[in-house]
Amino acid sequence: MAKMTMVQALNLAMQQEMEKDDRVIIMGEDVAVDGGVFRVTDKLITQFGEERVIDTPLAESGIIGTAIGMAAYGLHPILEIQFSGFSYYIFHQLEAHASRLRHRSRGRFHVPLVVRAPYGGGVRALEHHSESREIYYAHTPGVKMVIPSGPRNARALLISAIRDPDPVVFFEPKALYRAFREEVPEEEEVMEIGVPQKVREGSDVTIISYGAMMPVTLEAVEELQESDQVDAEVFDLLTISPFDDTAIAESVQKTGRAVIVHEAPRSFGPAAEIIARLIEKSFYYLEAPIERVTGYDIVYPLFARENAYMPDVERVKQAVRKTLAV
Amino acid sequence: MAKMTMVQALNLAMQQEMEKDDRVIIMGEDVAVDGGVFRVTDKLITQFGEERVIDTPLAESGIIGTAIGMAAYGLHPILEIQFSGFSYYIFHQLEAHASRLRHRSRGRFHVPLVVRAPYGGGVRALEHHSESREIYYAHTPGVKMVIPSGPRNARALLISAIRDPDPVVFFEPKALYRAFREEVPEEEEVMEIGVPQKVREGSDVTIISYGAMMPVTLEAVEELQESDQVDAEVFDLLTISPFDDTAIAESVQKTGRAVIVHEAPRSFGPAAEIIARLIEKSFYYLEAPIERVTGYDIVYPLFARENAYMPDVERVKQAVRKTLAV
Amino acid sequence: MPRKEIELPYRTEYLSILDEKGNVDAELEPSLSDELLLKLHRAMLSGRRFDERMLNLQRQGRIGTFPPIKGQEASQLGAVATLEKEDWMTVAFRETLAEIWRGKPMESFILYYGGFDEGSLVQEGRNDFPISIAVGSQMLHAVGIGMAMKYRKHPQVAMTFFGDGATSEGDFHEALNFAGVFQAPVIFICQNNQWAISIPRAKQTNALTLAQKALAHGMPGIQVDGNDILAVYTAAKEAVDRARSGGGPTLIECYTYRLSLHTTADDPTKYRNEEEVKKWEAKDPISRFQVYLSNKSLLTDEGIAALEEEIATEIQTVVDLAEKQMKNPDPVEMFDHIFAEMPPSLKLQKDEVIRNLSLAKKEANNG
Amino acid sequence: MPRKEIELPYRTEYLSILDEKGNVDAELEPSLSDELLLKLHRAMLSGRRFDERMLNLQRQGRIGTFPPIKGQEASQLGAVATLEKEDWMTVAFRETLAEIWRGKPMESFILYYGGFDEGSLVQEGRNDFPISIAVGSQMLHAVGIGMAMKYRKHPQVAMTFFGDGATSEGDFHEALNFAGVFQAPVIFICQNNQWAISIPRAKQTNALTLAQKALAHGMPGIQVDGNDILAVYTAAKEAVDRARSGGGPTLIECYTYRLSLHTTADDPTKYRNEEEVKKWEAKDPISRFQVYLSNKSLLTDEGIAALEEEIATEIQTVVDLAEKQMKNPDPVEMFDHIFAEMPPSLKLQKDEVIRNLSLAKKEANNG
Ligand SMILES: Cc1ncc(C[n+]2csc(CCOP(=O)(O)OP(=O)(O)O)c2C)c(N)n1
Ligand SMILES: Cc1ncc(C[n+]2csc(CCOP(=O)(O)OP(=O)(O)O)c2C)c(N)n1
Ligand SMILES: [Mg+2]
Ligand SMILES: [Mg+2]
Repeated sequence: MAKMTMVQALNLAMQQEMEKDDRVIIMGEDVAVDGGVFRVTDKLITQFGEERVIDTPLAESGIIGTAIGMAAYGLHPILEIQFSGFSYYIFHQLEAHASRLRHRSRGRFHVPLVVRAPYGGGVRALEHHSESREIYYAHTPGVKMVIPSGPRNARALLISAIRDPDPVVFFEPKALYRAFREEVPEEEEVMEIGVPQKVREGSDVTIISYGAMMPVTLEAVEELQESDQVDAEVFDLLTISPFDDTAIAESVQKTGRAVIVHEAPRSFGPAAEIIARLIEKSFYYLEAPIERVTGYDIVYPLFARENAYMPDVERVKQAVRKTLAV
Repeated sequence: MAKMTMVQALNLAMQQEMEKDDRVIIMGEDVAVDGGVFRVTDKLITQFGEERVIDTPLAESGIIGTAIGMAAYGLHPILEIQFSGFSYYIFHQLEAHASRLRHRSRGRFHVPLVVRAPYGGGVRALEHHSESREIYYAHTPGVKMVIPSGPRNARALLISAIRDPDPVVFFEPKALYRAFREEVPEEEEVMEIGVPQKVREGSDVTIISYGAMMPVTLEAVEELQESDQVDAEVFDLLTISPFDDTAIAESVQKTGRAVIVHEAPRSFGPAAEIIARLIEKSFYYLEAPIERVTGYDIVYPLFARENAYMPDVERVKQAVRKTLAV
Repeated sequence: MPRKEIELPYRTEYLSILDEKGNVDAELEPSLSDELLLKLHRAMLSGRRFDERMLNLQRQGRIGTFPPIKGQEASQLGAVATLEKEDWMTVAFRETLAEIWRGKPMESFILYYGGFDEGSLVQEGRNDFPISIAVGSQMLHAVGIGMAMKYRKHPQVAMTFFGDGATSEGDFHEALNFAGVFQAPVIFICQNNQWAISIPRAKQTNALTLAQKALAHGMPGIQVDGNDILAVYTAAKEAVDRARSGGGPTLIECYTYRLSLHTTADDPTKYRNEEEVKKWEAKDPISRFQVYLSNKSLLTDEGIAALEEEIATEIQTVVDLAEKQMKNPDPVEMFDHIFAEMPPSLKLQKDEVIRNLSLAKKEANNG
Repeated sequence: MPRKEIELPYRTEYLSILDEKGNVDAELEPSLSDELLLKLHRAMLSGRRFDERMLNLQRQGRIGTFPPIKGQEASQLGAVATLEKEDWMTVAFRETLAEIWRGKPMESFILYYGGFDEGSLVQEGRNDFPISIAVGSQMLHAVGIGMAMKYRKHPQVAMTFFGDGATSEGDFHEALNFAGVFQAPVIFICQNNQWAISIPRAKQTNALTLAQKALAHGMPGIQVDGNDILAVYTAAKEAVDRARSGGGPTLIECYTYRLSLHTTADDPTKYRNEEEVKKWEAKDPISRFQVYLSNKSLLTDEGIAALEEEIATEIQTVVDLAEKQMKNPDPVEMFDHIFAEMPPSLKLQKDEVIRNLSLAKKEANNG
């Protein structure tokens, strides 16, 4: 076991999978010689050579389009899109082909690729470098959308994503890239895609979050326990889509209250679907409206104002208090 | 007043606006000489010439990218994307520029363009020609997403969209293009974007729908009135985003029950946001879970199976009965 | 400190071998076996007749929208005829004949255009992607396949088909650029049939030829008479051989014509005049090839008549076979092939459909 | 029925006028007024110093990530110097000097890279788009502007800047293709600074030059020594004049070098060697221009020294001005400029932020 940052853990996941399976290759802008602008693919070219760690021309559609061909041919490409804000350049290929080739060929071909992209705010970045638009992928049939929240689950989920026979969009919360270290076992560890994890037992309220909002949520929960004696149950969604809502439903049936926290814009955001599912299965157990703590329906502001955009501990606490007040 | 199909009404809207305002131009694939593959822009080239009705090369990003430049320069381009299933080719330009130029230039420039695209299923079409993915646009800040449901509101909403100083994505339910005729007044008529319309008064349940699901919904409602003596209140959303939920909230506070009907895939679909809003404002009035009648989270099947995919009168009736059963 | 012209390593060429009257340029004539020549002829004829039958089926409402290939038989066949079975192919949607040559069963087209997803099954052993309706999107797949072949050191090539309209899409250029940079074994076959629905070639680009677009990406480009199967074959063979031996990609523009409709939903009288069509009918790829084969004493009028009959029977069998399969599709199958394993949320939706269906059945029985 | 080379109407040219030692090709030398020459020199020098200062501010944590322009001064300035005030421009993100020449206040760069959206305000009267960080996306806007100018019969042109990396994006080709088809008055200025972050030009495309990509779209393309302001000016002037008089678009590749970092977040030692940088430092666009001006007796060492001082003062003023404005931004303003009119759903969110802020203030006062 070693203490690792998320960047190191992701690097380890790829390194180990590439060692084991020569179908796995990496491609993207600046992923090889430079090791990625966040160094997530650092030094992999040294070990695996430029045949397997491929610096591409600056063309995202080119990257995913060729990766689709490779994947159908039998490789397992991991593509890096330099920032999720530029992932829209791949959208037509993802929607028309990656997500459909299995269906269109009636199972003859499938597209085992992973689209890795740093996403989310809070790092004083330039325009287009802070958005959270996982919904575009979550609403697209045939695509899995995964977002880890720490070094250990990032490593395990990335391995699962690489092995997944279907396309996985894997958003990496860049605010967590080096925010903290965690023990990551040397031996391989996988994690099932599609299953939210309960990360804290509690009885008063259910809080559901993911990505860089997990530490914020957990901090708020600790403070609330301290100050208000609120015992919150917390879920880390991990997979945005398709997700299994069984455990969340059970939790809300127990607590009767729920708060959802995400960076993405509020309207038509991930929280809406979670609410819809909770209403479906747990309506009669609810004692208060479900609260959303989210980003706003605006262009993400440059960093002088990003703190006001991002959900913070205060906003989470407020929402929990509000749902408990009734 | 003349009885018109939706195709004719849309054509009329553009023709009248172009007559009045020489900033309005049309561009797209096959929109000029051919008059559009659905003939929505038929004969406009005859009246306005190829300077204002422009056949472009086959390149959607080229179409919106140039339109953004034109719009900032002072024109009001109406782009046709031949099918909404190919609108993903414009997504990066829409997200990075059309939706942001006002913000980025601090109000100096704005982008008054309309993206028209036939959308939705039920017309025995080829792959990519039947999808409903309005969510991608609805979740994008700085973009308005409009879907009419009949000749008259199509005409009025398109005029409003053309005059709107901000980018509007205007999805036309192709199943309704020629499904029925309606009186459309000769004189100009506009309709406020962002405001759902109550199309039927009722007291037992609130049904919210839009686009090609409106006739289905209304037929179900009539049958339910007949067979079950259910008196449903029905809303036509018309604007998917941003929408004002005031009237819907009031209605549900009155009826205590709600059903939402759309073609789009269920998960992370439009109904989820409507549910989230209803929970926010009307939770304590709800007497039953809100029901969703929607498309499924799958690749839209070819037409031999599309009837099973599309919400139909039976499914709407079932959902209403379910919500009333408790 | 001069002002001078830059010498580019590649040029744009033009190739024609068999003219519209059936005259052949003996110097350029490829040496193909009689067997292959006759096989090509049979395929072209069968492709033409199948196309006509499909149009017919559509007009009778027995299938849905369908894009005819009439006029482009040589342009497709000359290219695919140079491939080995193990090679790969990605196509647009107007390569019916290329797909049939590669082994796609004829009946699957009827199924597919009849609204049955089953029709796009890719049989084991056939290394071809299903059709790609999103214009310009499939060329990149061939490049990726080519890159994978290179990585695996497999001696295969990938061929990709697309129209003149597709050359305006950014993805076309990204595909060529990647192919150039990675020297992928890919043959880009542009079916320049002069129209992209209602947009004529001249409005698609200000470039004189489509072949010259290769220059932007550092690869050879050649324009060939697409109605001349010998020219198409020759250019494609050269490109395939080059690709297979590590020489990288080639762009081939087949200069041909869409004699029929864009699709059955299209009305070309809105945008093009009959005279142009007439002019191109005189350049028909099949009749000139028949003259050539007659001159070579490989074909007689009686031979053609017999062949026509054979083909008619074959097509009828195919139609019958397809229509038998087109009864009562099980809707629940639409949930198949979305993911390798069905996630629980989708399972719930599938159950909903099953429930609805049995409800409907019950009601039908009651009612 | 021949095999032959196709004659293309356009060729790819190369142009250089002022070499790295400051020698000028008298035949090609443009006749610019002394006033303009000195103005250009001042702008280049000021651009260099401002760039250095920005790097400094970033290193001190006073602004965020910033992309230096060092080495590309001639390449930007030679091009924009040919524009009229009424012309339009769309840029990528490394055209700081081009934007300053066009009238963007220096302090706005500090604001912008300091995280203040206010910094990207486009002042009235300046017809330039704000920077475009999405690589390759802004060229299409210039084409649309050019099409609108043509529609309005306005005698203006649009100039657009982008990097070598951007030429790999599909949008680059769609832009050139539209410009060619609609003969839009657009000048495409490629800043080929040899690197796209860590990707060298040779890995970006297999084409010998970027200028030749014009051939794919039926327009003239020219590669110029981008560190030679006279060559850049000459090529741009020719293109601007042609565009203004209805002659359509031109692609100009400025062959230059990014002497500094990609951005302040970048570490070029990971991917390029110092020797290459040294080699290019010897080709500096400013020093050779200073030799040229000295040879013309327009500039002395003392003159340069005085200018340097003037510029230093000016930049200090700008920094002070900017930093004064960078205090306590009102977060609520982030809801401005999303739509012309704020929709009710957004108003609710804005009110939520206002409420949170006043809560926070209250707590701060209490706590
Ligand atoms: C991305 C995309 N845009 C638009 C369409 C609608 N469309 C289908 S075919 C076609 C024209 C294609 O022209 P071309 O590439 O020349 O092929 P052809 O039809 O002539 O075989 C268009 C515009 C589409 N299918 N995909
Ligand atoms: C669409 C898109 N993809 C990736 C990036 C990340 N990125 C920013 S600059 C850059 C390299 C740009 O290279 P070039 O066009 O040569 O311009 P230069 O930086 O050299 O000025 C990349 C990959 C981006 N901003 N936009
Ligand atoms: Mg064509
Ligand atoms: Mg560069």
